[in-house]
Amino acid sequence: MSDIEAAFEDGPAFVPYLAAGDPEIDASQRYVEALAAGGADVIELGLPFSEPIAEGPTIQSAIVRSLEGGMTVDDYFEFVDSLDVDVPVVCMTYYNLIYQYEDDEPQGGSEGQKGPAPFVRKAKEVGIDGFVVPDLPAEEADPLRTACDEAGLDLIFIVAPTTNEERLDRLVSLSSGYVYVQARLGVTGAREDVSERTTASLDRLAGYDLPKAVGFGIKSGEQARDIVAGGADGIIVGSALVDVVADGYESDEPVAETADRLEALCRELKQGAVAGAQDRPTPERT
Amino acid sequence: MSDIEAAFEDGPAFVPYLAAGDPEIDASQRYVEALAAGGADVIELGLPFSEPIAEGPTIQSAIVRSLEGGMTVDDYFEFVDSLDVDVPVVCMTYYNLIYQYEDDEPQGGSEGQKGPAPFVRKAKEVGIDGFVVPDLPAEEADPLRTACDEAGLDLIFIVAPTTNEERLDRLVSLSSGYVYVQARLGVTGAREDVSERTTASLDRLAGYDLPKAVGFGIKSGEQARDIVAGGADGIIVGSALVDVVADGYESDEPVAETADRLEALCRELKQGAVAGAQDRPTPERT
Amino acid sequence: MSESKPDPDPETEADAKFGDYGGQYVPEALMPAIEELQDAYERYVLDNEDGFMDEFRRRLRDFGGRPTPLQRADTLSERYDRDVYLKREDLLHGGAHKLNNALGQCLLAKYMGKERIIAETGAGQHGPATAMAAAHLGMPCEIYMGRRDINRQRPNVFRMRINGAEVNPVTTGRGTLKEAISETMRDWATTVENTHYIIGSIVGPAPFPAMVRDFHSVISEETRKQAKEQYGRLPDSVVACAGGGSNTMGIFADFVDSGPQSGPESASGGEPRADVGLYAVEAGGSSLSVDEERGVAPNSASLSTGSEGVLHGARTKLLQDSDGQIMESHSVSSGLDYAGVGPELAHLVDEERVEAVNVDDDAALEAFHRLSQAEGIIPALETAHALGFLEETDRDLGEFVVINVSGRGDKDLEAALEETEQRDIPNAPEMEVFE
Amino acid sequence: MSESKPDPDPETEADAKFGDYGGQYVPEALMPAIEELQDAYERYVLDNEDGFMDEFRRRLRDFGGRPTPLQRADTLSERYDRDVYLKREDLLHGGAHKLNNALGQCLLAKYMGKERIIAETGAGQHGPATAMAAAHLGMPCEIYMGRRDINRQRPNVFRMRINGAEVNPVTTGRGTLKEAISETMRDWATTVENTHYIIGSIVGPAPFPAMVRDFHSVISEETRKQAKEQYGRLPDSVVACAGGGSNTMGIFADFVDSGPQSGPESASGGEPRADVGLYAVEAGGSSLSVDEERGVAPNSASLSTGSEGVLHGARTKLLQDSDGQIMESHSVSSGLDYAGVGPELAHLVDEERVEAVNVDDDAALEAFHRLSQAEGIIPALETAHALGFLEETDRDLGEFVVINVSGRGDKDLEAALEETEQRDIPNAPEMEVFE
Ligand SMILES: Cc1ncc(COP(=O)(O)O)c(C=O)c1O
Ligand SMILES: Cc1ncc(COP(=O)(O)O)c(C=O)c1O
Repeated sequence: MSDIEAAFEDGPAFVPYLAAGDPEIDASQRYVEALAAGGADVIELGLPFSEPIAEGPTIQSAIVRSLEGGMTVDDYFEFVDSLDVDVPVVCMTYYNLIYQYEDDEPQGGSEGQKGPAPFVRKAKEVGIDGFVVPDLPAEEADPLRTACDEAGLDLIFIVAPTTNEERLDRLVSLSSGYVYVQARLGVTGAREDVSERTTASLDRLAGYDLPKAVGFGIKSGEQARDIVAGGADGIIVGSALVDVVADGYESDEPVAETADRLEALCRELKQGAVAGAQDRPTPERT
Repeated sequence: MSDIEAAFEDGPAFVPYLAAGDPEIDASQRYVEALAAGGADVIELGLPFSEPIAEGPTIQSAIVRSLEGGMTVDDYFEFVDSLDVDVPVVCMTYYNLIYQYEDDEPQGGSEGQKGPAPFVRKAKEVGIDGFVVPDLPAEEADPLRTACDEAGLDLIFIVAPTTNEERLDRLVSLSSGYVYVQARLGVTGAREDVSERTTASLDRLAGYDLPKAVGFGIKSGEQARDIVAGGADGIIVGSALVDVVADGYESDEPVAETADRLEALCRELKQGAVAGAQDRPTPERT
Repeated sequence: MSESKPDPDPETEADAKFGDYGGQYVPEALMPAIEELQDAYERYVLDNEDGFMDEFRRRLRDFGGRPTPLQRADTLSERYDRDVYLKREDLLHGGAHKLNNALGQCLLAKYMGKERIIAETGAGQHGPATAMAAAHLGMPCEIYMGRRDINRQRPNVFRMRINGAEVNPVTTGRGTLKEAISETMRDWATTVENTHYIIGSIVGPAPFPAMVRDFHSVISEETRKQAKEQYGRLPDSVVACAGGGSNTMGIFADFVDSGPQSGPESASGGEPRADVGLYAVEAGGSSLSVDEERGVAPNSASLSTGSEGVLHGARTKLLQDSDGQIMESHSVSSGLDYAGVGPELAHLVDEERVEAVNVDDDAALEAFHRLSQAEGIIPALETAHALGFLEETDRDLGEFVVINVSGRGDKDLEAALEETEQRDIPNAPEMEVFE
Repeated sequence: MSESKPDPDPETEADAKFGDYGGQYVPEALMPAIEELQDAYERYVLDNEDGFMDEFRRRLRDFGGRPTPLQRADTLSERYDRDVYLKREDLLHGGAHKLNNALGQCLLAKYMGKERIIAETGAGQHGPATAMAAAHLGMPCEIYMGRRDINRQRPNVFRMRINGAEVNPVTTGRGTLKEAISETMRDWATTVENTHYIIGSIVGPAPFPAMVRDFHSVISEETRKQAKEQYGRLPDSVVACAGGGSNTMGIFADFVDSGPQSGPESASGGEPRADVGLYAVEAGGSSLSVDEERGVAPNSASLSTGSEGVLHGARTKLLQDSDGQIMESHSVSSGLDYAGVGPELAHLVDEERVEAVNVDDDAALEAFHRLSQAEGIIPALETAHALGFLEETDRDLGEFVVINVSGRGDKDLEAALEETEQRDIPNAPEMEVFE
């Protein structure tokens, strides 16, 4: 069992997301550490890509801030390397950055100088545990899956409300660490309501062993509670947290205060998740 | 022999043109009388039409001034009626005004209520002696020619440099009073030079009996002299005189002064014509 | 009035007059050129000398994009509960039927050995079409355009200049079409020996009206053939807007003598009319009444409200005051904004072979938006009048109606939206998208 | 790198990959829609189920105005001392080849039971073409367009709104095409169940590149036929501009496998090439070099200067920095201003079946004016690149060259003149006519 999967063992996992380098490296490091302090069980850390087609406006803006601050792939790896957190880190990015990656110091044979293999090796080196790549469907995932297997890292796939049974089977079997259950159609972004489709998706996934983390649109402890009560093994929260960073940035709030607010929101979300687990009619894992 | 043709009997005729009502009725009357005082043998008096396709910018502007002053066809007839000049008056206008004319007081049978016949009758009544209608070629002239014949008035046709022998024959035979020899291609307007085509046209017309008056572009006594020396029986001057009116109008010159300048220019032109007749190698008429 | 002359010899003077209309009211200086043109028209156009018409037709096809489709308009057909077909002249190169004539005359000028082309343009499409045709045939070209129109119609001026034509601003008078025509005539009067003046509609002295009609009659030739192929018979009604009337006579030409229909019945089973109904839709402007005092007609409906007179070289129906002074016309569509109309149309209306109808500014704008939304075709504002007639009329147009889509509306976008904004056009889109 | 997979089953996955290019790099939420589209593409487009292709071709003819002419350009032919022919896609309804695809996809969406159309547009012609096609077929339509492009491209926005489409301003980023694509993908990710996203070029995830090519391949089908009819054989070279590459593959499609020419020799007696030469002309912009620091490429020459990567759903050639971040591209022609290119073109260039060349901003502007003046056709600035290649190249293009005139320049007048003014374009007309 990987460290990521293990993070789901002791009760529902809280999986927060931030874009690395938003709004700049130092503050961002402080914010990521606040996630851990706030109770994160796994951290999804965005490696910014210039065309984030699966993101809503909130995360897109975070990515723009980070890129405008000068974030590069090398910076990202350095950033992760220097993080002081002891929960597993998942790198969330788009495929082209993985595909283009070239190792400065080639290792081993002539293969693997460019693309998924050196990217995964480098990621492992700096302490990354797994990957979510929203524009990489099962159909195109073989090279990255292979590289992850070789390095012993997880590759997490997203299951959408539109995913049919056949694809679902394939996706879950390709996934390791957890399955990312997309709560609703659309892109990332905080919303008020919990979609019925979340429950439907969780039901469809009930027969599979891998932990199911639900994301897309969660912003409050109450939502977290409902979703976990509905059967999720974890919740993924991105835009609601990025909103806190954006707020702080726009109002020139001291970094420490923004970090405090982030930590507080994390606590609320985590508590919601924990409460949700207690609400469950028949808890299937504890 | 009509009064118009007779005006060419005693040496070269000077035929000035002004647009009636330019810039308004009273001044215009004064100006027309100045033409007579300056030595006009025949006066061409424009009845303004809204689409003067054969006029250059100078005369077009005169027409616009007159029309904007409110000139109507009835006003024109009144204007001519009240003129105090004792030379023949030629009405220069476009065919639509003739074609549309309706007599207020129908005379005679059911025909002739509208169009050339009543127009010519009315013109005769107010003392007009003939017509020049630049947009009425020989092909379309039958009705007006007939009406003129009935009323005993002249209809003057224009011979252009492009007119071929066959047309020339026909035009001269349809003309009465004089033949209007267009000195050059183009539209009315004062110019510096005398076209070679003037001489060519006069040569072509040498065999015909009717007086030949040359117009289009004459502005100075010297030009007048050259043209008459070249064989013309008269000169027609429009734009150069209209320029004087326009000048006076634009500089707010007192009407009397403008009239004086007009009269002076007329004298110069007339003298030029007379001098030209003396220069002739073999005068054919005296 | 009894001016009628015996009909001219049809062998030598093809269509110089249409009943009492038409003729040649131009300065003598131009008459030789007109005679020369008449001769060239007869030889090249009527008799296809030197294969002129073959070359013309080939260029219309390869350069112009002919034939244009005859398209069933599904949504309009449903709306009006009849089969409405659109003759797509908007797809011709340049975006309007105007090229048929511009190309024809430009080629004729070349056959005649002329070295230079001139033309007038208002706000409409004739200038750009002439500039294109002249560039295509390598002829130097100058276009007269009123100063005011130049400033209002930047894209059309751009197009002409980009095609290499000179654009001569006309500063006299109000600086619009009327003044531009006069100025072009002046140029022609000066340069007639080496220059051909391409008149933009079926107006002007003979042989222009007949010749321009003949260049445009390819529209009706195609429509006739397409109607038979696609519908099994001739249309019951043909509808076209009429400014000067070139697109109008272009699509009417081969239907004027249609006679009782024979041949197989239509696929859809409708009873064909005895005779193809021909509707010329004029611009009703804001009102059909006139302001005699100011010399202004707030419409361009010379067939419906005008009277006989002589303008720009021909006897025809005009908007004029009781003296015979030409009125200022008006229409939301600049291409219809003309105080006269082609003499042949005037004659056919008198003969009751063509019915003159009109559609006002508002109804035209509504029709502009209707076709755009219902069929995905943005029509010229001129064309919108023909389309408005379909909506407004209580005439029975029969089962099978053809509308001549004389041009596309790209040239009219700004004007249409501006005019739309000033009125209450129920189907107009909101334009709040701009900041 | 060893990512090659066995070729997908050609029966079920038509052209999902082109060599290593192509594929389907999209969020899982869209994959079912893409599978559904793949299925519809195979059934309706490839197998003509329910007569889909017949209806498509009929509508292209009646509504679109196909076939478009293949016209000999006399003046250019003389200039380049070879027979230069123009494939006149500028005459298609809307003024560019774009309608072929917009109409095809819109009709396909209708056959698939979709209720709503969305599309992105830059400054180019895809938005208006989609709005037209959607209005024609009665489908509600929303177009995403960057705020900056909206303010720069008023006429195109007018056209879309007048055709009844919603125009959704995209305010993120620089407010241009890139952001509009992302925003349209977001809409689609939310509404995928009832909505079809009409991609505007041969880019995006499979089956888009193959499907868009198939809708445009009518261009090359006609060209092939017309070349044989008019010239007696296939062309020696075919030249097209390439942004995404839809007009490019549209005219290349049926020539890719042309093989050695058979059949009678040409009328003009030229020796035909063994194989039809295919030239994809990219926008060279102001320079082929890139500014890695600022992430800006002052060109759009992804085939000539880009490298392999993944963008907007497909693996293809891109303008990217060494990390893989997409560069800002540039071209005087907005329709070529894109950092990627169709995967099939990338493959054909690697295979050396297509030659990738480029023409810079200045040469394109010069070519824009040249065609306008020499032939009376104002080309789109995109097309001007293809024409500029004729002037610039020292390749031997052979006796018989076809240029794809992908669109007309009416949309580009203001831009072309503005850009012309800022440079030293020797053949540009003076614009002193305005006051
Ligand atoms: C598209 C279009 N239709 C119609 C007209 C009116 O001209 P005509 O009545 O000669 O067809 C014009 C004139 O510019 C035009 O551009
Ligand atoms: C006229 C024209 N040509 C070419 C293009 C480039 O697109 P593609 O490369 O897909 O043909 C465009 C895009 O807007 C266009 O409008």
